[in-house]
Amino acid sequence: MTMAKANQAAPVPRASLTARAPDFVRSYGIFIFLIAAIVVTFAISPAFLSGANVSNMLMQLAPLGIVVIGQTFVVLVRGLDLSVASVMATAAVIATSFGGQNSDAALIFLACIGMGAATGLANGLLVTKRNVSPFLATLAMMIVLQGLRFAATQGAPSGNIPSLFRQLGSATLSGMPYNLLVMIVVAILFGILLHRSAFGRRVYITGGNPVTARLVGIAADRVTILCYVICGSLAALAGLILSGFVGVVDNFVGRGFELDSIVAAVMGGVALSGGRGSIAGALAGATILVVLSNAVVMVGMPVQLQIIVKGLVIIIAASLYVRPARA
Amino acid sequence: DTYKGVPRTFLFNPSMDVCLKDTAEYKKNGPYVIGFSNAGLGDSWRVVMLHSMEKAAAEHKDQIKQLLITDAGHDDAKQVSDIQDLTSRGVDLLIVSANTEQAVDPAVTRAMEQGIPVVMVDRRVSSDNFVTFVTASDAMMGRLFAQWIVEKLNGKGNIVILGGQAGSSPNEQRVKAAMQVLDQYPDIKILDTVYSDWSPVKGKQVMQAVIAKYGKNINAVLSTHGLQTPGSIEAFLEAGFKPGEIPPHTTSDVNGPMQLALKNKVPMLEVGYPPAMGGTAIQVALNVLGGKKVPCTYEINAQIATTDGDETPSIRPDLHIKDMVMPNAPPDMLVTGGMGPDYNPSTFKIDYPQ
Amino acid sequence: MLSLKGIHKSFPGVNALTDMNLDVRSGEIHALVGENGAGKSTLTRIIAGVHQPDSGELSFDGRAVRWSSPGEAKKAGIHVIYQEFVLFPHLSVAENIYIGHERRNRLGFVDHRRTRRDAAELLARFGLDMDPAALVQDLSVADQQMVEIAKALVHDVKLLILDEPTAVISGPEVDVLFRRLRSLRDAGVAIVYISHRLEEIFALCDRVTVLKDGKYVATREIGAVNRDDLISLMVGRSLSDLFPPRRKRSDEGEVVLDVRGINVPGRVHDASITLRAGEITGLAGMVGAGRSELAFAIFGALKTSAGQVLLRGRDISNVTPARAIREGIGLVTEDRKGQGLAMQLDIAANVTASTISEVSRFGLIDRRREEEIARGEIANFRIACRGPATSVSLMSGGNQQKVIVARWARTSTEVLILDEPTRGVDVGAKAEIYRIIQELADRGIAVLMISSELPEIVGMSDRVVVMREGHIVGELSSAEISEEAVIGLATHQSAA
Amino acid sequence: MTVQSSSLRRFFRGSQVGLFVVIGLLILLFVIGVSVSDRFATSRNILNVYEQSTGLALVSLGQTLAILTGGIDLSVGSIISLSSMLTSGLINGNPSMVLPVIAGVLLIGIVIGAINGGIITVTGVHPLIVTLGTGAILQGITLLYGLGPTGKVPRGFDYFAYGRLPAGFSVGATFALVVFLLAAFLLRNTRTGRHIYAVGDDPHAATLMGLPTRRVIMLVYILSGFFASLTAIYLVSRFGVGQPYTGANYTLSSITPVVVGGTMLAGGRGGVLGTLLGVYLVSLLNNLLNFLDVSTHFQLVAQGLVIIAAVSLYVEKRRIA
Ligand SMILES: Nc1ncnc2c1ncn2[C@@H]1O[C@H](COP(=O)(O)OP(=O)(O)OP(=O)(O)O)[C@@H](O)[C@H]1O
Ligand SMILES: Nc1ncnc2c1ncn2[C@@H]1O[C@H](COP(=O)(O)OP(=O)(O)OP(=O)(O)O)[C@@H](O)[C@H]1O
Ligand SMILES: [Mg+2]
Ligand SMILES: [Mg+2]
Repeated sequence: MTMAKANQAAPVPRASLTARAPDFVRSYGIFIFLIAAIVVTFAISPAFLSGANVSNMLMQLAPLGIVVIGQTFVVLVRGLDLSVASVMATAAVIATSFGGQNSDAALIFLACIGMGAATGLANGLLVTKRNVSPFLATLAMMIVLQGLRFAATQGAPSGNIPSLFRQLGSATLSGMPYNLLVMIVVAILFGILLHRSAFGRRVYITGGNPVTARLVGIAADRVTILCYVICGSLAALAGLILSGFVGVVDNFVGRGFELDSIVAAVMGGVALSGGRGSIAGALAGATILVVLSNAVVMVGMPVQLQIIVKGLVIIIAASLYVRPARA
Repeated sequence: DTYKGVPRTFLFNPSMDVCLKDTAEYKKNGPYVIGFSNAGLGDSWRVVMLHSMEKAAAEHKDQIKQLLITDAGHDDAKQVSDIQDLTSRGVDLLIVSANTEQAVDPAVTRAMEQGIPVVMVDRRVSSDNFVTFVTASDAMMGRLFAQWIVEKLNGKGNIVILGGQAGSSPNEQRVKAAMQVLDQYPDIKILDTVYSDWSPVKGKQVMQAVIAKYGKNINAVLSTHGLQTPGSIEAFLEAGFKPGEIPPHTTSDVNGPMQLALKNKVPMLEVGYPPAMGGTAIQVALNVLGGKKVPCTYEINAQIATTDGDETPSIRPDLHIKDMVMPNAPPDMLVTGGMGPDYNPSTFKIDYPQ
Repeated sequence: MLSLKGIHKSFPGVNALTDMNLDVRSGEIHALVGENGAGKSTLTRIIAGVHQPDSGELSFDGRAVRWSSPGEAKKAGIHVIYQEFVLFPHLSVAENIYIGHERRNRLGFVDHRRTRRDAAELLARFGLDMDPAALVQDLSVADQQMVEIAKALVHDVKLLILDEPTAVISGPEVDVLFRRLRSLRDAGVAIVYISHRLEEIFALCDRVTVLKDGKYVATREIGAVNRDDLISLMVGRSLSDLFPPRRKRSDEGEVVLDVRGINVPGRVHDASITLRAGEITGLAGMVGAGRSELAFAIFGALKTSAGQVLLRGRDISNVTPARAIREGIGLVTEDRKGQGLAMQLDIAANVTASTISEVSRFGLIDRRREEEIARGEIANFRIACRGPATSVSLMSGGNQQKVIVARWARTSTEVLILDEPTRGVDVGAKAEIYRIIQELADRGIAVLMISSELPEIVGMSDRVVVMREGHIVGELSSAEISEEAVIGLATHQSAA
Repeated sequence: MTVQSSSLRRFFRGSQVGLFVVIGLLILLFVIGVSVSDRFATSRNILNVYEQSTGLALVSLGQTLAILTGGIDLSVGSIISLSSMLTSGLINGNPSMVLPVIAGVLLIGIVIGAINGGIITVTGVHPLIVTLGTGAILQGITLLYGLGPTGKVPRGFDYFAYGRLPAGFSVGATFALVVFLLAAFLLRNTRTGRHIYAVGDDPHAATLMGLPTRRVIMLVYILSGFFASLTAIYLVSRFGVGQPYTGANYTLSSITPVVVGGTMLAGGRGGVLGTLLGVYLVSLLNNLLNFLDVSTHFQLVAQGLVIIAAVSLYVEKRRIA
């Protein structure tokens, strides 16, 4: 054919090293940052990397990590979920409202996941069918859920947590927390779901461009709703695990997780504009937050500086990921 | 034997002047409409306090036509508005549990200026523009906590302060009073002050880090309330401390830490901050509306208890933790509520005049 | 007026421009041509201060300049009509026209009434019947493009650059535009005109500069070149036949799709059309005639309020796009970025987007299979890229278009609808897309090709259906097809 | 052509319709209030509601501007806390310090806003994350300044919050009302005002059009910081002292009236008058709930549902599929 040369239309020059540098930073910056933070803290306080402390951090990572995985799905479809903390607290309250026997564990588990999924469903429906902005829809759900929780317990949740969940939330297998094992399993399963499965592909296309998604035959609304359901369910799981971390419930188990999980995802390169990011990155973001909150105590920083450092880290880590938009 | 502790007046009596207030100007014929502006709910202490108030109101239905309750959700701005709204609704007397001492002060002062008597409960406002204050003392709690630790450690050792929320008034007042005591002992070293935001979860997380850092160098933990104490004890257990090795802890009101203390032989001091003061406030309110003389401050006796053998020269309570604890009740239960044995906050329902 | 010397510009992974030169005089219309990805838009953005060149000199109005922002270039008198719209959908037409040059009253406040009045005057000069207070988002794309053009005329420009301004407008609007441009030229404005429609270049421009692979090739007086010269300068070889050879069709294919009297409220009225296997049906009409809506309605992306769509006799009215795809219908939309691509994903994912379950096993994507497919399509469509894992956001428009056509060519077994399939595509790529369309038809697929380019309609269609103002107003058989006949039907003014 | 019908349609499609939604809800709440208590519709109660709206009004005004550009300012809570501490801490009961400190605190709000805007424009990080980060930093700085209520203000400082004009109109709320009207006028009738909408509608297009996009973004965060500091001064006037967490609740609550009032979080659409009505709606709802004797728990549910109900009315029809 005479047009054989046409595929030379756009030359493919080799990228220069300098051109690659920002890409490299963008892809691995968060990990470099994490390693740097660990090294510096270790230098100041060697106890930081003691087996016990590492085990502590891993145990603290698990619930946040699980929430972050769910949050990643939602952010990928251009959403965000502020109701996760409220879901977590509600899960913890549910966990104590049975008899506290291990035989209730399955029932509790189902009730919690069901509650989380239902909340996610409500969020998803509001966002897709009523076109309410995710920020507001999930904020309102957070308030509503808190109200319902208070109404059910009169504000004073009480009861015992089955020892199974206590184990799951706070015991270790020679230094390896059980809850981290749960997180790893969740990360692998949902990592495969997101990065390898057909559903995951639909998530990325929907997040990248919902109109395109619909026009290539993807039920974009259903995908979006499912992402909220995943997020709600994982938040409930995390709440259950966190309720086992200390055997006492309070109304605000998981307080702060809503913003922390979003921040972790963004620090890990999940774009708030949707369609971009990975679970590994998001977990790295979560690890930074956990390491950070432990490190500031290890180096003996006063509480004021702790808060300040957290703010700085958020901004710096997030700025590693910004891509100049193609003009 | 002779008393060897610090002067009891210093420890136990925060306000030394005894003062009585004449309330004749507020005398009114019933039945009354009483308004309660609550700072907020959120932990079980505050729930029990509210319930004890509802219970008292139910017991005085003959005199109380209506008890109107608002909840500020721990938001000063909302509480100021709530007080205005209650005033608009024409209450005869206001009971206020101030979210913060100073922010709610102008609103309370204004209500008083409009001739509505205000009874403070649990948390007062900074000025004296109210009729009376029903309370147990934050300052006393802080001092007792600190003095007990000092004496447990024989004036020498390293302590960690496990606070509630940085900057919140109950926390800061307890810590401030504790520091007044601790400052007098140069050999007492404060390793770290950490904050739990009143949450056992966060309490455990920060204590894990603190323990990883200082390990056995920690000689005592001054926890400013019982809500976060279990997190700390759990953190010690997980760090491999055996029963008997865990340093002394302070706590209040909550069942869980006492259960843990008995089980793991943790020396413990409990200074109660009884939620029953809610009911007392109703009684006081009726006295005010009846024109009776009332004390300027209505101090509820705090129950003070220690684990067996952990009394110190200054702190020799009559009560023991083993007698206070409710072994089979949930850990988050408040043992100082005075609501009777069948009380369960989640299912509590009473027909008070609404 | 404008002179560029030795301009270099590279993006991560791409050298968009190397050693580029350009001289534009005031009072001339200077054409800029080149294949997709040749660097025309990049050049435009450098002139306008959106990008800074890596090296090279830019001088404007006799002074060497270096813009640090588009605002600076604008102040100096450069106005650009970009390839993509630069409009604010939720502001009114009048506000869009004057944004940045607000009409103000004596107190310095924005004078809304004057803004509207002046805008109305300006629109009238274009012969546009548009409410200046209407929101831009409510306009058709053609009207939006006209607003873009009107914007260029509200202030004194010394240099006006138009990057494919006619991609979304047709006949009469193009005439208006050309008349305006000529009078601006006569008033001494320098104009750079970019288009893939060569006939426009010859009709309008004075000189032409050719780019290839980011490099300067040549500048010629327009009178000194002909169409074939230009093409061989652009693509490095001659291209004699743009359209594939027409095959003789022995018999009429069977009816695959039968659209009966469908209605899309406000846009399409009682439209009936039949598509036959192996036939390319051209759907012509002025921009805004409602052709895209008809396509969306057939595809299930817009609800119809009346009528039926029959696929081989089965009723598929008001199905979802997903179902339409399963039925073997494909739709190449006119808006690549907004409706066609998932920009942040790679070629492989975009090619297989409508057949995700086909490339997955047990719910998991078979990445190897997917890349294999993508590689096949890259070769088949001659998509210029680094491989199946190239992000489509980094590709030129023409190549992006090929990715979309490749996707739908794979899935359409019955009907393929192409809405402006060669919009913004260079001649070389156009020829390939035409070849592919013809191949698909030869495979027995019923093709509906919507186009505003008459040569394309005439050159490709076996049959032409014409729409006007939401109605189907006529049909031309193979023998009747001619540009005049199509125009006649498309613009026929009703008696009222 | 029926210009009239098309402008009517525009009217209903545009930001204006938000105002009607909120007005409708306001009327609804009012009717409920009147039917449950004869003390509800008294001028005293209504004037109280008006007064109670002041703080939220001031902070939401700045928030509206940030949201109009497609951003958000989650640092307002911390700015308020810091500013309130500085106000009462620096005045510390000294009347002669009042004016200089007010000026200084407002300047600090401006500087913080400029820092927010600067980080956003320079790094390109999403405003939500940037302001969350600066919010944390400012909270830390506030706690460095003081862990508890700090300083005091002289008598008379409370005039801003509690003072009443003739006919009983609150000084602060009336001030806020005037500021809102002024802001609405400026937003509509100045170039910068129009540019705020343009930047929010499409920031990329705004840059290409040569609009001073960065300056506009700087400006809205500066104004947001300024109004947060002004809110702090109001709160010090209302509470008599600055406290380290005084602003915490405003971070999220400042967003509700904006969105309820019809401003889209995506930017480019809406306006401050909607926000003002949104603020009145929130205040009236709180007041009504206090009159209704709903259990406090269900008050939360009711608030959530009202938010959902209000914003669900702004559904935009999707054109394709
Ligand atoms: N911001 C950017 N980042 C990365 N690559 C870019 C960017 N802008 C342009 N390119 C690349 O530079 C090359 C030239 O692109 P440009 O848009 O200038 O081509 P063009 O001649 O305008 O093509 P078309 O005719 O399709 O519009 C292409 O390979 C394109 O992918
Ligand atoms: N009122 C509107 N609001 C939003 N989008 C619109 C509106 N009208 C048309 N469009 C979209 O603009 C594009 C072009 O539509 P247009 O009105 O020009 O009709 P067309 O005849 O289908 O156009 P073309 O000739 O480009 O195929 C289509 O994608 C259409 O869906
Ligand atoms: Mg181009
Ligand atoms: Mg169209």
